[in-house]
Amino acid sequence: MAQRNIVEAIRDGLAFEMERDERVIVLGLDVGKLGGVFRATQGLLERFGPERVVDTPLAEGGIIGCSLGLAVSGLIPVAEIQFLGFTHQAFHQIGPQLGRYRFRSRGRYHAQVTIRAPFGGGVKTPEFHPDAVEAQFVQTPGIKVVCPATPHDAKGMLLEAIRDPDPVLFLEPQRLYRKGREEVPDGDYTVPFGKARVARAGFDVTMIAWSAAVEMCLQAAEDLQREGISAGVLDLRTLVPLDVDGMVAEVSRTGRAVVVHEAPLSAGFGAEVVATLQEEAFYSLDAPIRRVTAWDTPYPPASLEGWYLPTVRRVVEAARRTVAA
Amino acid sequence: MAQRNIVEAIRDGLAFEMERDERVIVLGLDVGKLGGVFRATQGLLERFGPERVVDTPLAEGGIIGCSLGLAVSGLIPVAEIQFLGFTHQAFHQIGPQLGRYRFRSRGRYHAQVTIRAPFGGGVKTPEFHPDAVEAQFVQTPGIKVVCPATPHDAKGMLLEAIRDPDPVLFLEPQRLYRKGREEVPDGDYTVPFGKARVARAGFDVTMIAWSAAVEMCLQAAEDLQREGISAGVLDLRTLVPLDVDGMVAEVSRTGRAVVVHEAPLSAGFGAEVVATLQEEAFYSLDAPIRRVTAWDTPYPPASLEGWYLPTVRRVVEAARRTVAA
Amino acid sequence: MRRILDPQGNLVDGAQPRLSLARTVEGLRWMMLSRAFDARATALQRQGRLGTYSPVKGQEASVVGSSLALDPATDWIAPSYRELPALVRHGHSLERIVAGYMGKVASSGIIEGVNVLPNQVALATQLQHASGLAWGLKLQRKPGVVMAYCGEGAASEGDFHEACNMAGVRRAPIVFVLMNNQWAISTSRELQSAGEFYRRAEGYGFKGVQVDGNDLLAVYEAAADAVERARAGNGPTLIDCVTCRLSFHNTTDDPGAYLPDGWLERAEREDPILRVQTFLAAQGLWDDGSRVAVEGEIAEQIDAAVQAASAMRTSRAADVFENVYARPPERVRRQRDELLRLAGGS
Amino acid sequence: MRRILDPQGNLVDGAQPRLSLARTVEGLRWMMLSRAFDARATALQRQGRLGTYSPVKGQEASVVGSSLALDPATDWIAPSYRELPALVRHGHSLERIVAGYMGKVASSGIIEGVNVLPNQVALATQLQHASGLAWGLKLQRKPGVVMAYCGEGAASEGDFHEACNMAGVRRAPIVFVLMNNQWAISTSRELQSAGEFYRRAEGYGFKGVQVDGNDLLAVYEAAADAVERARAGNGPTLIDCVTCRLSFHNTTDDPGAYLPDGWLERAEREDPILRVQTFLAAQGLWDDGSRVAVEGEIAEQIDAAVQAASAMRTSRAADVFENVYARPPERVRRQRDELLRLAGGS
Ligand SMILES: Cc1ncc(C[n+]2csc(CCOP(=O)(O)OP(=O)(O)O)c2C)c(N)n1
Ligand SMILES: Cc1ncc(C[n+]2csc(CCOP(=O)(O)OP(=O)(O)O)c2C)c(N)n1
Ligand SMILES: [Mg+2]
Ligand SMILES: [Mg+2]
Repeated sequence: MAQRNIVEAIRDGLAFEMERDERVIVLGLDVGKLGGVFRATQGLLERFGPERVVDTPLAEGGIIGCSLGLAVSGLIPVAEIQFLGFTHQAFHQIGPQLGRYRFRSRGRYHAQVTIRAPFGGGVKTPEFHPDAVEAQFVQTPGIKVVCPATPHDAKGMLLEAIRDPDPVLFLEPQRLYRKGREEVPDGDYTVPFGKARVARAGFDVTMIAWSAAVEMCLQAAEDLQREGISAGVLDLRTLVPLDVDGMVAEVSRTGRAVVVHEAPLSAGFGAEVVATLQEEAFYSLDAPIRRVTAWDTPYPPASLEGWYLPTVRRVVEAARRTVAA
Repeated sequence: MAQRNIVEAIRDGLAFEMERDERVIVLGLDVGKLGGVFRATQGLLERFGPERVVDTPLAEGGIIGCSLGLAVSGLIPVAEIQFLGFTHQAFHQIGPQLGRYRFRSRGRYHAQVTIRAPFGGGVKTPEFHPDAVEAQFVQTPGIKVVCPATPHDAKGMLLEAIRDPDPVLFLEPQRLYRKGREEVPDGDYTVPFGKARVARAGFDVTMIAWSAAVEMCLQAAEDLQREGISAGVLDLRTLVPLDVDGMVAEVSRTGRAVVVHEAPLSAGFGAEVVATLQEEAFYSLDAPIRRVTAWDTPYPPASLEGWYLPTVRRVVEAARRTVAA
Repeated sequence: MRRILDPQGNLVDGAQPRLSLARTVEGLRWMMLSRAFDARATALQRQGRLGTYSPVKGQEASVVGSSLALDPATDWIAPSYRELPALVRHGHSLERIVAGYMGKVASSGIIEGVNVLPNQVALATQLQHASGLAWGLKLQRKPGVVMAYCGEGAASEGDFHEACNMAGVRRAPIVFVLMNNQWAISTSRELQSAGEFYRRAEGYGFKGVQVDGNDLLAVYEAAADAVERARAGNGPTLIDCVTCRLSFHNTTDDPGAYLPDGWLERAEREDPILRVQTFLAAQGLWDDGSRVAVEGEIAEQIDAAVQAASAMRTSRAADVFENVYARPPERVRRQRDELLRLAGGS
Repeated sequence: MRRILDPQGNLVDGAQPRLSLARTVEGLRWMMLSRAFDARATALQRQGRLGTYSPVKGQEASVVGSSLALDPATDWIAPSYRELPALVRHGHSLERIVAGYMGKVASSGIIEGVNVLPNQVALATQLQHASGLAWGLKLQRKPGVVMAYCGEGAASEGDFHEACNMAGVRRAPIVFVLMNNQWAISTSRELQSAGEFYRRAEGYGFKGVQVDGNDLLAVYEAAADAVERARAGNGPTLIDCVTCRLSFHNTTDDPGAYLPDGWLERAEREDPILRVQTFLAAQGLWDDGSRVAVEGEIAEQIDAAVQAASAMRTSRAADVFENVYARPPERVRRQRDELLRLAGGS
C-alpha cells in the first residue's frame, strides 16, 4: 500500500490497466510528452509508446467520435477531455453516439470507452475550465456518469470504468487532485458503481454530495458538530447508476437532507436527488430538503468564484435551517 | 381573429414580426423555398427575399454561431434547427456562447437570437427527431427555454421571444403542429414569459406539464373526471423563467401533484419541478409528487414509441395513486 | 472530373475500364436490385407497412461502384442512410434491412461477421467513427480498409472536418466517399459550399478526386485506387462522386416544392443504369432477354426478403430496454419491470 | 511561403514592401509594446497580481502586421486570446485589459465604439461569430471587414470548418488569420494536421496564402490584399502565418517538459522584432537612441495602464449577477438578493 493523492491514484490506475490489458489506449490533448495538463498521464508515453498514448489533433468531437470507432475495432480507449467544459464541443458524440451505439446496432457493437475529464471550481481557472455540467449527461441514457471524491475511489472507480462494457464519463475533481494523500492499494481493485459511500455518519441531517463538494460537506459537518448538530455526509460516487436505496436508507434515518453541488441550481443533479428522495422517502421526511448550489448564472471570472460556488458557510446555514425546521 | 393551428400561428408570427421589424431574419436548413420541413416558414422567402430568409449550409453549430455574429452586427436572427435532437451538434454554441455573450462582454454585446426547434414524439419520426432534451439547456444559464402548447401561446410567445434581448430556445411540439385550431389574433400580441397557465382547474390533484404533454394531461383529466377525481392541469409554458409562485399556488391548493414529460426520468426537468415544489410547498404536500416520463433509455424506433412515451393511462394511474395516498 | 463511360454508354476516348466486364455485369445487377428495391420499399411505405424510407435512385453507380472495390471479409462500410446496395453486397441481409424498416427492432441488427456499421441519422457523425475504426485496424495490424459515406450536405458539418483531419494525421486506411447528389433535402449544392468538395482533401494532406458519380466504371476505378492506397499504408482518399438524386429526399419529402423546372428531366439523362446497360449491350453481354431474366431474379429476391421480414416477430415492450446497457443501473431494471407490468408481461 | 524581410533584416531580392517606412516604425512600436507587456504581465502574474496570462512573444509580426491592415473605425477584430497588440491598436484600452487580468470584472469591458469582440477561451467558436458578423455587415451594406484569429490547433475544431464554409458561401467580408505558431500547448504542428493550413481555403472556394509570420512586411502585405478583397466584395481569405511561440503556452505551462532540445534557440533566430529593427536601422530610421526612447515611452504607457487598473474597483458579489440577462428570471433575482444578504449587501 502506498500513500497517493488523486492524480497519483489515477496515474497508477491507468498504468496498471495498460499493463494488464494491451487493448487499452490513452488519447487526448497533450496526454503524451507533457503527461496531460495535470500530469495524470505522465510517464505513460515513455512506458507504452506513441501508439498507445496519443496526442490527438485539437478536436473534442474527434477524440470521442474516434474513440467509438477505436472501440469497434477492438481497442479500449480512455479518452481525456482536457476540461469537462469542453465536452460541449463533443456533446453530439457522447450521449447520442457513445451512449446509443449498443442500442442502435441492436447489440452488435458497443462503445467500451472511458472519458476522463477534470472539472469543478475553486482553483481560479479560466472560463469553461471549472464548469460542472455533469447533469447534462444524465439526460442521455446509455452513459454512466461517475465522480470519485477520494484517491482510493479514483483508482478503484477508474479500473471499474475502463472494464465496464458501457461508456463511462469519469469526472475528476481538479480542486482535490493534489489535496491530500491516503492509502491506495498498488495492485488491482475496483469500486463498484451504484453504491454510495457514507463519508461521515450523522443522526440529525444527511448532507448529500459528490466529487469536490463532499469535502466541503465534511468541513461543514465539523462546524455543525461544534454546534451540537450531528450531520452525516453521503458521497453518491456515481450519478448513473444512482444508489436510490442507499440514499433513501440514510435520509430515512435522519429525516432531513441537504444536497450540495457546484453546478447551477436549476436542473442540476441535485434536483434529481431531491425529487427521488421525496418520491421514495416522502413519509420519513421531517423537513424540506434544501439545495446548496452555484447560482443560475454563468461561472464567473476567478475573482468572483468565491461568491459563486457553494461555501461551507452556506452549507452550514442550510443544515441548521433544515434541522430547525 | 382567425382560426389557426400551431404551424399557422408560428408562420403568422414570423411574417408579422419580419414585416414590423426589418432587422429580423430567418435562417436554417430548408427554411427557404421548401418553407421548412414542417412548412413553418412557408411563403417567407417569396415575401421577404433571400437576404432575410436564408437556407444555410448543413451545420447546426454554424447556424447558431453565425446567428450570434449576425446579432452583434445589428440584426435579429430567428434560427431554425430542423429538430431539437440536432441542437446537440450546436450545443457548444448555445449555452456557452449565446447564453454567456452578454456576461463575457461585460454587457457590451448580447445575443438577441431566437432558436426555433420542433421536438417530441408520437409521430413516428426517425432517430433524434423526437428527442426531448429541453432540460439540458436549463443547466446553461443565460438562455431562456420556452415551450408553448397552444396556437395562441405559440404566436404570442414567439413574438415575445424575438423581441427579448436575451437568447431564447423556442420549442415547438411537432405532434400538435396541426392537431387543432383555435382563435389566434391576427395582429400584435405577446404572451409574457414566466407565467404558467391553468389549462384546467382541479381540486384533488394538479398535473404539471409543458408542450405536447399538456394535451395528454388534459385527456387524463377527462378520464379522471369520470372517476370523480377533479384533476387540474398547469401548463408551465416556460422552463426558464420558471413560474415558481404559480406552481406553488396551484399545488398548495390541491396538496397533490403529478409531473409529466416526454424526456427520460433522470435529470429531466420534472426533477426541478418536484425539487422546487418540495422546497417551497413542503408543508402543503399531502402525498409524494409523482413523475410520469419516458424511461431512462434512448428514444426507440417508432414501432416502440408507444411503450416508451408517457401515456394517458400512466398519467391517470399516477394521479389515482397520488390522490389515494 | 474523371469519366470512363459517357451518358450514352460509350467509353470516352482512350479510357481503359479497370472493372472487368464480368464484374461490370455484377455491378449492373446490384444497381438494378437497388432501383427495384427503392420502388418496392416506397410502395410498401405508402401502404403503411414500412417507416420513412430514403431511396438511392440515381446514385446507384456511386454506391455500387465504390463498394465493389471492397473485400467484405476484411473491409468495413460506415454508411450514412442511403447506401443500401453497398450494405447488401457487403453481406448485410436484405430481409433484416426490411425488418428494420418494418420496425422489427430485434430482427434488424447486422449479424456478426458482416463488417458494416449501423445506418446513421446524425449526419457526418459516422465519419468520426470510421476514422477511429480505420486507425484502430491499423494499430492492430489488421488488414481492413474502411469506406465511409456521407452526403455533400453532411460534409458541411464540423464532424466531416475533424474526421478527415484525424484520418490524415494517422494515415488511417480509409476512403471517404462523398455522395454529391446536388441536394440536401431542398438545399442546393451551390448553397452548401462555394468550393469543390474534392479539393478539401489537399488541406488534410491526402488525395482528393472528383468522378462522374453516374459512371460505374469511373467510380470503381477511383475507389479501387483509393483502397489500394489505403491498404499500402498510404492513407486516406476523398472521392467526390458527382451524381443526382433522382427521387424525393425520403418518403416524407415533396421535391416538387423546390426542384427547378426541368431539373429532374435533365438529371434523368444521366441515369447510371441505362448507360451500363447500353455499354454491355454493345459488348454483346446484355439484351432484353438478360434484362427480363435479371429483373425476374431480383423481384424474387425482394419478394423473399419482404416475406421473410413479415414473418419475423414484431417489436414488444421489452425491446425498449434491450441492448441499452451491458450492465443496467438498478433504476433502469425497475423501470423495465414497471413497463412489463403495464404491457402485461412481454 | 511569402517573405519580404529575411531573418537577417534584409529585403529578399526584388521585394517591394507595401507597408510604408513610417508605418513600419509604427508597427515596430506595437511589437515592442507587446513584447514589453508580456514581460510585465508575466512578472505581475508571478506576484499573484494577475490571473493566467498567455503571452504573444514571438508572434508579434503576425498579430501586428495583420491588424495594421484594418481601419478601426469600420473594421472588426474577433480575437482568440493571444492578440493583445491588435486589440490595443484597434482601440481597446490597455488599462481595461490589465483590469481584466486583475479580475476586475466591471472595469474590463470593451468600450462602446471599439470594434473588438471579447477574448474567446472556447477555441474556434469565435470564428463562427466572426463569419456571422461579417455576413451581417454585408447584409446591412455596412463597410466593415472582420479579421478573425485562431491558432493552428484551434483550426482542427469543427467550428473552423463550419465558419469557413459559411463565410465562403456568403462571400462574407472576412479575413481568417491562422496563427500557426507550431504548438498547441505541447502538441506539435505535425500532430495537428497532415496538410498545409492555407490549402484548406481552396476547398471553401476562397483564397489561402501562406506567409512568413515572423515578417511584419509579408504579413501586412497579405492582410492588406485580403482586406481589399473583402472590401471589394470578393469574399474571404485565409492567411496562414507561420510563426513561433517564443514563450510558454500560458503562465501555468512548462515548455521544458515537451520542447525538443534546441527548438527555442532555433526559433529565436526568427525573432520578428530584431529583423524589423535591423531593417529600419539600415534605412537610418532606427538606432540605440530611438530604441531607448521608444522603450521608455512604452514602459511609461504600461506603468500608467497598470496603475490605472490597480485603482479601479475590485469585483464585488453583485457582479456575479451583472450582465447575465437583460430581463432576469424572478428566480435569478431572488438568488441575487440571497447573495447580497450573504455578502452583507454589496
Ligand atoms: C446533424 C443532422 N442535422 C440535420 C439532419 C436532418 N437531415 C436529414 S437528411 C438531411 C439532408 C442531408 O443531405 P446530404 O448530406 O446531402 O445527404 P443526402 O440526403 O443528399 O443523401 C438533413 C438536413 C440530420 N439528420 N442530422
Ligand atoms: C474547445 C477547447 N478545447 C480545449 C481548450 C484548452 N486549450 C486552451 S489553449 C489550447 C491550445 C491552443 O493551441 P492553438 O490553437 O494552436 O493556439 P495557441 O495557444 O498556439 O495560440 C488548448 C488545448 C480550449 N480552450 N478550448
Ligand atoms: Mg446530398
Ligand atoms: Mg498554436
